[in-house]
Amino acid sequence: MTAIALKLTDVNKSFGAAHIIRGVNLEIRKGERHAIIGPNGAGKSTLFNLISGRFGLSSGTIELHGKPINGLPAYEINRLGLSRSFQVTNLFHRMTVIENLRCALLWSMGYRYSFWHLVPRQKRLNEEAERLLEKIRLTARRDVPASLLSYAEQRALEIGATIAGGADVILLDEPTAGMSATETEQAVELIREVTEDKTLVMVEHDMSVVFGLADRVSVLVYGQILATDTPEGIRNNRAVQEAYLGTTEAA
Amino acid sequence: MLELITFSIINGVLYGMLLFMLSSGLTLIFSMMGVLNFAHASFYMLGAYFAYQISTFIGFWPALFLAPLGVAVLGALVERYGLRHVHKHGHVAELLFTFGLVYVIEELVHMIWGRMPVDYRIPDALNFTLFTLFNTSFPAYRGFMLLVALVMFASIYLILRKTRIGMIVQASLSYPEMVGALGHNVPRVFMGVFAFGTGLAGLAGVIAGNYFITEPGMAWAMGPIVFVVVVFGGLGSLPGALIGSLIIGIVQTVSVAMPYSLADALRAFGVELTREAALADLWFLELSRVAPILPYLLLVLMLIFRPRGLMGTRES
Amino acid sequence: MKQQFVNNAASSVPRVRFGSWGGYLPWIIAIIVVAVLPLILKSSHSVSMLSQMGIAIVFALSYNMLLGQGGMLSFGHAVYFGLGGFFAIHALNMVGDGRLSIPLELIPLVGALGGLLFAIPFGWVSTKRSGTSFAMISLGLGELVAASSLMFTGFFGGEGGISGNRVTDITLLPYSYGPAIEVYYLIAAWAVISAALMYLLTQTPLGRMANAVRDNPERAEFVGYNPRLVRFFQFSLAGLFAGVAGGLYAISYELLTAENLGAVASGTVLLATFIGGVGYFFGPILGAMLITYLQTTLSTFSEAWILYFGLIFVFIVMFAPQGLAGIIMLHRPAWKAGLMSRLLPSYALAVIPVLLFLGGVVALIEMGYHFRTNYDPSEPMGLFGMKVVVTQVMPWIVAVAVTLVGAVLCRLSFRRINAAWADVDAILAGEKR
Amino acid sequence: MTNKPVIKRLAVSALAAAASLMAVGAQAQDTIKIAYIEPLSGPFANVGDAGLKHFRYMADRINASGGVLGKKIEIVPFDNKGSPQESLVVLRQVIDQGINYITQGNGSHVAHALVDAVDKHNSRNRDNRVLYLNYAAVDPELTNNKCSFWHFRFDANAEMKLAAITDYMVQQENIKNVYLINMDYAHGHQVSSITKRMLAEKKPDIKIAGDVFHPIGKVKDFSPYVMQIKASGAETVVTGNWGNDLSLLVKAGSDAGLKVAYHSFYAGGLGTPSAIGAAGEGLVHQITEWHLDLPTEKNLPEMEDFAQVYAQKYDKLGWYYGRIKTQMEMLVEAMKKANSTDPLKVALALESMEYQTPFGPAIMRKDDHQLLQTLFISKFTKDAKHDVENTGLGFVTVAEIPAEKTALPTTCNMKRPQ
Repeated sequence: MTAIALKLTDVNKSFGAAHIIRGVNLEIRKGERHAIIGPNGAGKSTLFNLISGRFGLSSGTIELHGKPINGLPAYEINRLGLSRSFQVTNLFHRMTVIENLRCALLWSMGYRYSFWHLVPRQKRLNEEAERLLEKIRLTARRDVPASLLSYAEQRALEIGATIAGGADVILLDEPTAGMSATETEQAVELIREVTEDKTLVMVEHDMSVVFGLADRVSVLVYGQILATDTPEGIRNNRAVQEAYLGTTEAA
Repeated sequence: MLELITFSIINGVLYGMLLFMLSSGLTLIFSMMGVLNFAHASFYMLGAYFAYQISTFIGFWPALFLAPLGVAVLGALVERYGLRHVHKHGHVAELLFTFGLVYVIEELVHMIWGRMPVDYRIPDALNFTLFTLFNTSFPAYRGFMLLVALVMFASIYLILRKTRIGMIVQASLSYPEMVGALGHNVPRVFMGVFAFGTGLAGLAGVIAGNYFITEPGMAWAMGPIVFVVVVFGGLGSLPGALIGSLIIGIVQTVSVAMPYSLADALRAFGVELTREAALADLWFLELSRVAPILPYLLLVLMLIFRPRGLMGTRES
Repeated sequence: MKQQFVNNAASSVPRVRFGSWGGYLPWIIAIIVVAVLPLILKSSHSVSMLSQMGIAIVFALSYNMLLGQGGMLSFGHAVYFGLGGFFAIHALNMVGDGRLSIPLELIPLVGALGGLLFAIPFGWVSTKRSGTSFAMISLGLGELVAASSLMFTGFFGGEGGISGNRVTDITLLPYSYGPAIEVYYLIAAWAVISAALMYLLTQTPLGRMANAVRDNPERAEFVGYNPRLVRFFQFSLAGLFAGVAGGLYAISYELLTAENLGAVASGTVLLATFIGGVGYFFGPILGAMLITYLQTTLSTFSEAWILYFGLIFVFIVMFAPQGLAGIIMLHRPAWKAGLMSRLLPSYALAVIPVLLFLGGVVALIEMGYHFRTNYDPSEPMGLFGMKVVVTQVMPWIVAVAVTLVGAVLCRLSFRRINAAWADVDAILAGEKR
Repeated sequence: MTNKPVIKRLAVSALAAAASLMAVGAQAQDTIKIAYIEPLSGPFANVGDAGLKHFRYMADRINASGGVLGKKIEIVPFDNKGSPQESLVVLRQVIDQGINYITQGNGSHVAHALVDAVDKHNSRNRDNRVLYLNYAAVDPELTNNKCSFWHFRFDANAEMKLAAITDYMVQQENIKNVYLINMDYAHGHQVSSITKRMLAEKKPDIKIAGDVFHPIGKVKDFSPYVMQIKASGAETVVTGNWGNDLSLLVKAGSDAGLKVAYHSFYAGGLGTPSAIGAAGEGLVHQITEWHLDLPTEKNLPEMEDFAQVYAQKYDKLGWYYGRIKTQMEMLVEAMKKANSTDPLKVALALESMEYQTPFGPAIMRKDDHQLLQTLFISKFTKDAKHDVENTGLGFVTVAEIPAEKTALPTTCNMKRPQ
């Protein structure tokens, strides 16, 4: 039985009266590419926020490589090897692209809170940053402040910052939202390449991306997992069609 | 001893109500526009100077109404031609704008009224002894101050709760965008609230100016303590400002009247300390000398453990 | 208040340039200038002004480590300056009566230790919060320390403060540091060293993450950093450098009182740093020099120097929130592209109207002060080399007229400047040759 | 970016603003300048302003009678905001402007900072030394273990004044328990400790009913302190307070109907009498070298005119600092004797000078530079000849202490310049 990277056992979350996540149980296998789909407002982003420690759980447990992480602050979860991107671009908007990438690399390369190392002099750090810059094809925009990038460029930088830390579990929140066809194409190739030996959990609306990338797909509706199956299984699953289209479609 | 306690409490309540008159305007402005008006104590000073100037021509009673009005008009101008312009640069720019205003207003007062204290006296009509308790007389003017403060609290509370304008102000309090969408001219509401808040500070100045001394340094003296009250009471909450002012007013007044130190307390338990003991400064520190730092101690403790303050609705 | 309140400051404060001033050129120039200055400005007044500028620069740069670099608006930074100073002056006295043997040149290190010693506990407490709460805690702590300094007379010396004597016979170099010029060079050396160290700090992982936390504390958490710890270390180091400035103050003035910890000192450094420009490393240096010039030189000629200082500050907050450094750096792209020649004629045209307008305003203010605070207002006063009697109406009419004319001319000439800038922008954007 | 045109349009004016503020040169004349370093703003501005008018009156009188050594005397005011720190900044400006004489008196904490700074400056720059004439800072230390060759004091120190006050208090039968209230700094603490020591020596059965200190210039409402005085049952209050800290204390006392006898240093001038008003009849005492009734008691008509002219032309609060007249006249005398304005020569001429004042001899002691002069304790009463600050009351002498009797031993051994 392959090892479980991420395990959610009856996770609940409510904001005051609104019960958003109603008892989710989910297992993400190590090295697997898992997509989470579902109508707007189903709680996908909330689920990501719970896993990454941005919000606290109302009840239930989340385990990363078998170790409970619910209740830990986000930076400790990140240090344990879980990194996430944001649906709404959430970068160091007044620092340049290369500086964003360098900041994303600092902790994982062991610099911690050092005030005795000179960043421009750290060869390995700068090489790694330049390599990442290559990968996300932003070399031309190296010294441009993040706030001045185009939307797609910002999404690319968002992905770059997420994978920079070398985390083995990557959470991507709608990475290709708002991208053109060609940009989506490039993004999917990038995601495939960088998550080669990693575990990927992705929230996505673009079904072509989901079916192109995901090994398995879970459908989240009204805060509950409706079904978890291979992309094919989900495509033909009656309950999923009902939830999505509301009526039984003539097969 | 009983006499000392009762009068300390009365004076404490009085000082607290004065602090409330000053801080209520600030709480209103902050909750409304998210701006901590550093120059609030300067408008309090202007209220005192306007009252002095008006009362030399047409007496104290007209000044009681005209001076706060004058300060309110000035506040509206400051908001219209200053704060509104700075609004787009963010809250820090607004706060720094009011911080710069403190220097400008103080120097303008130097220029217009001079560096010396001005002779702004309590009107004769109120210059008598209201009552005498334990052979200590309580001047009528202090009663008048208490009365004005209570009337002010009641009127603000009613306006906010009962009237339509109050409702708009309350609404703009939490969702300015929505109120704007509903067609209310939010910038004008902001200007109105800023003018009303500074007018309240002006009124406090009119009342306190002749009780204390009206001199250019009075803004710096009251400035920090007002922030303590507002943050301690809870940013954006009027009842919080009232309770906060009373607590700080009483704590400070009562502690000034208590010249006892830790050494005295220990002596009650039979432990005798001499001046040469270790940390002598600490043991022989009378409570009355500690009085000035108590409000700030309360502020820091409150901010650490309960940043919302006593009755604050949300963390700033 | 959806977002941390200070974070909005970030939107009004442009990003910090790293490395763009790369290389050692600026530092070599700084050292030469600092060495040569007292030979040009020889008078004892200038030397004491330059020493004060050195101290103000170190203090403003340490303050910018909080506001410009870390996005933390503090109203109590003078606490670490004052405490550093008190530690230094006590060390000086102990050296004086032989209980300690530290050479005078290293006394600022004692100041640094003092600043750091208090920045750690107070920093731990205040960086728990950010935005307005942080600002209010810093205000509360500042007032707390200033007020309690009057109670613990053992360490703070009460109202009279603690005095010391910098002429001790233990020094590294063969100088007594009695005369002002020797003190100037000591302060200048420390100022250059501290500025260099603070600049290098912006290039370290902590420095970068301080900017990251300033821009977006939440994202910093998701790249593995605890924003509170980043702020805490940055705060402690800022306290250390404020302590150095306090130590230099103790050597220069040989007296520390509760005032050096108080709200006025914290307010002044905030104003100076913001006027200078928090978005650029060299911004606070400009601000510190301007405020010291106003404090020492202008104050001898005009009682209204604080009003000028306030007006300049309000003007900068309203029209140029990036400060003087921002205005200068605004011209850099045009300078690089050699387009300054297009701007200069319109600037030259604007100089006279601006001088007229400012001359009128200054005249009105000076006459107002003379009229109110001088013991005999009718005594003629010197204004721009002329003799003016303020009790007559004529000078006032002239001053108001000059101001109005100046204002109108300014409005006209500024249109010319905008047009010039419009061309430059167009060229820079490549639309027009 | 914010709207560009606004920034650029005003970019120039920001730079031009700095340029146009370049200062206008001050003109130098051939006069003997004396720097007057006192608070001209802040809580004690009125005290500073009154002192300045005293010095201006004396300078005008001296210049009218031909000045000294052919030069005119000019009083140059500097505002130290009552702070030792600001005083050092001001002292730098004074030295930079080439002024060799400074005078100060309000606040012994400022005096200590000035003495310390003047001492160090003079030892480090032999060419332009500074002489410090202290007309009101009464901390005994300044002429004992903190004494300096460059500091001359023209006012009796706190110990000398308290010796006279306690001698007088001991003779009054009705003084049983005394309440001490003082400003929380060196001067206040000395008044408290010296009074306790002297009362214990001279009349041990007098009880100390209270010994309280309050922050300087910050207390606006003294009613809490008045409550304590009432609760302690004391019938006498001894205080070294001055300026607003004395006026507000006494005002709060009369507001609350407090019936106590005040024994103070400074109750006689600068707004305190009008704060006391009629309630102070027969209760308020002060110790000074001058008060308005003195010329009539000693029938010295020329001193009547002296005070008359001052009250009309300079300050309606009236002439208060008798010692400023002695200080300026002795300084002129010393300059004439030394035939120079060099601080060292003038200092050597000034020490051990005996000068005849209208109310008896004034001797400047050589070993501690402390002036000995006749002191008068006076009471605030209706039957005084001259009304003070139109309160309907004035001061009448109740005790006179000749100059040599005010002398006390000194521990000063000053470093004399070579």
